[in-house]
Amino acid sequence: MAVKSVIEAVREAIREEMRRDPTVFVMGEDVGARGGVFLATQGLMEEFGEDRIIDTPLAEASIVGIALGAAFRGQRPLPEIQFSDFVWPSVNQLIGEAARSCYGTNGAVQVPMTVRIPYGGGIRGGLFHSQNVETHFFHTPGLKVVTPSTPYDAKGLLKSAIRDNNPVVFLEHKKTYRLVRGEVPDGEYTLPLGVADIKRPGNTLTIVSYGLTLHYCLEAAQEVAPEGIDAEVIDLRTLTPLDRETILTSVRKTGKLLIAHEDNVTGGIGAEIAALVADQAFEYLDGPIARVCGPDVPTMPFAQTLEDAYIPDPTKIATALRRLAAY
Amino acid sequence: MAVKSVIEAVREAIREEMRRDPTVFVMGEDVGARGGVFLATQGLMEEFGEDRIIDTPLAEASIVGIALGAAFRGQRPLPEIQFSDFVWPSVNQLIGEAARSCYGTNGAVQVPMTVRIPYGGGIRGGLFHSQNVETHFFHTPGLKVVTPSTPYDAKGLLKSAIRDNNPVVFLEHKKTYRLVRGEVPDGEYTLPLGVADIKRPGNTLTIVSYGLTLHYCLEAAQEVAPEGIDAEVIDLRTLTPLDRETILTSVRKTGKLLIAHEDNVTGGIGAEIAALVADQAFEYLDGPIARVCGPDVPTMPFAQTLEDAYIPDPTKIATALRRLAAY
Amino acid sequence: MPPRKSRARGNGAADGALPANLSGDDLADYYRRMALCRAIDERIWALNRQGKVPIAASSQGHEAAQLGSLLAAEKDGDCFLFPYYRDLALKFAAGITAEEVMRSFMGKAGDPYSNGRQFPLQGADLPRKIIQISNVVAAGLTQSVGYALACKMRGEQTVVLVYFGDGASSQGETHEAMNFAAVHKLPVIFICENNRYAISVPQRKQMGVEEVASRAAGYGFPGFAIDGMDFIGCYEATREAINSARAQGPVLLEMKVERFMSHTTDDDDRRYRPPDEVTQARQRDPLITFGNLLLEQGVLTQEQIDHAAADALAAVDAATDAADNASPPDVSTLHQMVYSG
Amino acid sequence: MPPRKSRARGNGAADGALPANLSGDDLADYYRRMALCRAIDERIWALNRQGKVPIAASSQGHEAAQLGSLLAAEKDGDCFLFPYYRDLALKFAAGITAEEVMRSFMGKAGDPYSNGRQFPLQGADLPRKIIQISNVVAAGLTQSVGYALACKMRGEQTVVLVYFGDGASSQGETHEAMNFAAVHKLPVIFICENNRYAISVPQRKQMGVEEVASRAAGYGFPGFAIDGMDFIGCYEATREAINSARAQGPVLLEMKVERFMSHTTDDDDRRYRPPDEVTQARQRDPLITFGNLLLEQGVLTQEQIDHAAADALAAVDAATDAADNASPPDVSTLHQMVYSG
Ligand SMILES: Cc1ncc(C[n+]2csc(CCOP(=O)(O)OP(=O)(O)O)c2C)c(N)n1
Ligand SMILES: Cc1ncc(C[n+]2csc(CCOP(=O)(O)OP(=O)(O)O)c2C)c(N)n1
Ligand SMILES: [Mg+2]
Ligand SMILES: [Mg+2]
Repeated sequence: MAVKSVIEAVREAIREEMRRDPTVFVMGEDVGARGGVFLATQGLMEEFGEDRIIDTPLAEASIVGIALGAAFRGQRPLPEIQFSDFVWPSVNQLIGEAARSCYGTNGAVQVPMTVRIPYGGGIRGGLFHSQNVETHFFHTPGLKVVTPSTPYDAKGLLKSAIRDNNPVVFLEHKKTYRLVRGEVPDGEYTLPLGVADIKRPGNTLTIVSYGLTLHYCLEAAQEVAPEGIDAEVIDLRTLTPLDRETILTSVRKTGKLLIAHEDNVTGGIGAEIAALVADQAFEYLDGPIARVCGPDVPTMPFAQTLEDAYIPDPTKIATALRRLAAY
Repeated sequence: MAVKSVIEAVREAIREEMRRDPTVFVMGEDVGARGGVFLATQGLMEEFGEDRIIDTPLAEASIVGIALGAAFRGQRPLPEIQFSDFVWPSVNQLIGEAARSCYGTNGAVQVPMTVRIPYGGGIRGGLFHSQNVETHFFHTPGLKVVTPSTPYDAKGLLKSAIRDNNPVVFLEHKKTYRLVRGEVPDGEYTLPLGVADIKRPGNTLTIVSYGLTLHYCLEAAQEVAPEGIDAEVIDLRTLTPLDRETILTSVRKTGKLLIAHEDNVTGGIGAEIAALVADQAFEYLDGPIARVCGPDVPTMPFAQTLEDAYIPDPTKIATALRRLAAY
Repeated sequence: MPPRKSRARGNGAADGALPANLSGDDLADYYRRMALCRAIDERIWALNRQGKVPIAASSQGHEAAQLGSLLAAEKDGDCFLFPYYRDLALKFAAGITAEEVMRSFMGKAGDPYSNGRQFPLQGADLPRKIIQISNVVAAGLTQSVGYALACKMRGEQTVVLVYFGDGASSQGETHEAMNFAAVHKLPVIFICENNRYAISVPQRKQMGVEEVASRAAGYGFPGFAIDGMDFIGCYEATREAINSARAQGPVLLEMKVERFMSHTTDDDDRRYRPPDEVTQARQRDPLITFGNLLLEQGVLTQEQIDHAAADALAAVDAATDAADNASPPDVSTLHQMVYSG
Repeated sequence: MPPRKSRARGNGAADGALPANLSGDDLADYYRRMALCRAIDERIWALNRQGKVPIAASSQGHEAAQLGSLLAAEKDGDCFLFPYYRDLALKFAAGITAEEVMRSFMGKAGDPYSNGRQFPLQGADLPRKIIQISNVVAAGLTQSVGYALACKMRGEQTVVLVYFGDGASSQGETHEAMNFAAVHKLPVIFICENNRYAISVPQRKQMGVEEVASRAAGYGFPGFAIDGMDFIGCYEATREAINSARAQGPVLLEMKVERFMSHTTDDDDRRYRPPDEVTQARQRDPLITFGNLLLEQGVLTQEQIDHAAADALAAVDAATDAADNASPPDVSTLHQMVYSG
């Protein structure tokens, strides 16, 4: 086991899968000699050549559309959208076409494509380099959506995503890339899509989160622990398939639920988790379902003060935990 | 007062606003001589000429992007996306740009644009002529989202949308166009955006819906009324701004909530309504929050059998009402 | 070698012999297919008026373009097709049965493209090497380019033919598809069936140029505009384009055609189209001009031509009855295949 | 009248007199603006290394294109600009103060474009007739066309200049914008600052043609490629394009420029660019060639040129200090202006 960063884990997963399966290939803006703007594909062109690490023209609709067409012919494309903010031109292919390709052909066509997308903020990216886009894909049947928070999860989930025969939107929180480090086994391993991970067991209340915010939840749980608030922290890891059982089991145990994410609160992932619990675990609920999420403004601004004010940080989460525990 | 269809109400609103304000103009595919594929703009080219009723090239990104640019110069564009299923190529302009234009310029720029979009199914449109797209816009701060269900509401809300200085996504359920008829006052009137309407007062439980499904809710409420189930049916009318107070007031009175919509259940509008209530009216809840919505498949298929099976119809809603009432 | 520009061929009056590489049997076979396509197309329209077919887009007037290019693809033997919603004739003639077509239009089980989930003949027919995921205009173009890229990666010689209308030429994705294909010199033939209308929008409101083919120069590959009502011309241009594409990369082929019917069964073109335009256009009906050519060349007799029409009708009758009596897809299928295993 | 193609002008060695419609004062003024742009651009880069500016894109090497076209727009008096993220020189020279530029780069209150919400100099500067909503590549193109459409509807004579890079030419929206502008013959000048790189992606991987300008023919309007390092040439071409656009509709002007710096402060171009390429490119530094030209023409003395540089530095120093001491935007503003009243 070695300690690695999320970006290293991502790179390792890509390299291993490309070695393992000659149909896997990468395409995107600057993925070649540049190694990607976050260096996720650094060194890969040298190893696999320009034919498997394709620097594309600057045109996201074609990046996804061409990857999709290549998937139809049995390749396993790994397109990269440079920043989540630039995914919009491609959603006609992603939400409109890729998600419906299997269903719309009655299963004749498979889409073994994984679209990697760095997303989220906290890096002074402002309105067009910080967007949380997960909810749009979460609300699209036919897509799988993965949102790892640690290097270990990132590697194991990315390898599974690449091997999956469905279109997967693989969302890498860009602030975790270098900030979050952790142990990654040396040998081959994969993690199943659709299984949440209890990152901290606890009994007082349940926190559901994913991505960067998951770490803020762990910090907050740590902060309130001495006060006797023993939070169970669930990392969804994949939004689709959603591991409903792990959530429900936890809430049935703790009776209280807080959901935290960076994305705008209204209509975000937290809404569905709340709805799920308010339906399926209603009788176990001992308090209102709380959300600590990004406010309903068009993502976080550039100025440090405003960015900080936007982010659901450990302090905000801890405050909400105390309030909920006291209910 | 005359009885009109939804499509007539829409057309009347456009005509009146175009007469009232010379900066209002329509653009879209086939809106001119053809009068739009649903005839929403029938006769308008004759009255206002080709310069104010613009048949555009077949390119949705440009339809919205050009409308947006025209709005920057003080025009009041009314672009039409022919079917909701074709909105995807335009969301870079709609979700990415238009929604952030005011915020991103610190208020310097206004976007008095209303994008009309026929949406939804029940007309044998299959996977690419039936889509429910409302949630994507609902989850985009900076946009307003309107979903009328009756001719009266459609006209009053469309007039307000056109006069609004923000980008409005105006969603017209295409099955209501000719199916739903109702009284429309002859004179000028507008309805405020952000105010829900209680279409049926009741005390046993609360139903929240919008669009075509609202009518199915009313039918279901009618069906169970003789059994002593007295449902209050709230028509959201606008999804953004969301009239949280009307919802909460009703649930605090009835103690039970059911949400119904045609869109896929997971992560749909119903999720947010449930989350809102599970947080703000938790103490008043006498039962789990129920949802009767489209299943999580890529919208409704073409075959009559499958389309019927998809749709949350009065029977399915009534069944859920009985279950909830009995809880 | 790039195909030559346009053929000055009057209503089927050939200016020379038939192409050396086609036999009389080939042509007779394709004439019969065209007759069958026309018969089923007309019947589908009638069934719509009877309430049995919810929606249909007709390929009447486009048959020479669709079948001429299909013949070239078939002869080549290693082509993959990405058609669009107006390509009924192409999809039918590519090899499914009349009953399968009818099941598809009626939304019945056994629809080979989507088992009743989609608009008629939309989805995939992999045995006939056809994919058309949606009827979202121009959405198939980048996919077709990706398909060609994958074939190239796998060392295959497949040439991809992707079909679209004049309206589709305005979509951003069309530009992106052509640009990428040019950079990678992929074997893709962009076939624009230009009928000068996108539903009601005439070409002059769609673009500032006379020919879609003029776009090709801006990408760096050849583009040609040809008479899309001329079966032999479409066959030859496509054959040459296939060879050129395999050797040098993309080709844009604009086939100038006429839309005989309204845009779809939901449309009424009298709202926006001068009535004599269609009357005029029908003078150049590809079924008639192709038939006349085969008569002149002695490939078919008048009797055989009449037979073809009668056979077509009989086949369509039988297919209609069978499809009408077929079951709808089972309700349980609603929830299947959202994900592949 | 379409602008003439390219000027064979060696490093600032003018082949003739200066344009008759420009005074020496105009040119001296613009030289000083260019010197100021360069000085602030360099300082911003240094401030990034000090951790005071999170991100910056440089216009070094693009200044002749940006300021030459700006001068033409200013002289015209009725132009509206849709620049892109690399147009620091354009936006600064259009009239905001050095302190405002610095506040914007540091994310401070008083940033004239977005009050600290956006990447530097992104948003709008309506007093200077500039809008740039985002740095999403090519997103401004359709908007600029819509702006021109609105002006036309209102009976205004405004000409719109929209700026973008070679990479942006690949986006579908670029195609859609040009196509619509062509159909409606709108007064839009599409200015492509072609530096042959999109971050690391070289032009040959971006397109299959040598000149972006070759796209214009496929839309039906004129396109020209000119030397974007030549201030006078860029001025003249833009001036002629403005007249042409107002009279006849869109023009595509490709200005061939050199990117002296890495893509942004986040980038390191040594990963993908031969080192001597930039050294070579700097031989044609527009600040030097423009300065030399003005020297030769007797518009400025060497002393004045030295003064301009010193003045620029002093102004940038003062602006840096002021911005550094300025307040951040108030936290309450986070929730404001999501909607306009
Ligand atoms: C992206 C998109 N926008 C709009 C439509 C609605 N629509 C269907 S066909 C059509 C016109 C297409 O015209 P053209 O490309 O010329 O093909 P034709 O029908 O003439 O063969 C339109 C606007 C669509 N299917 N997809
Ligand atoms: C839609 C979109 N995709 C990707 C990016 C990331 N990105 C920013 S600049 C850039 C390269 C742009 O190149 P070019 O258009 O040539 O302009 P230049 O920077 O060379 O002036 C890329 C890929 C973006 N901002 N927007
Ligand atoms: Mg057409
Ligand atoms: Mg560039």
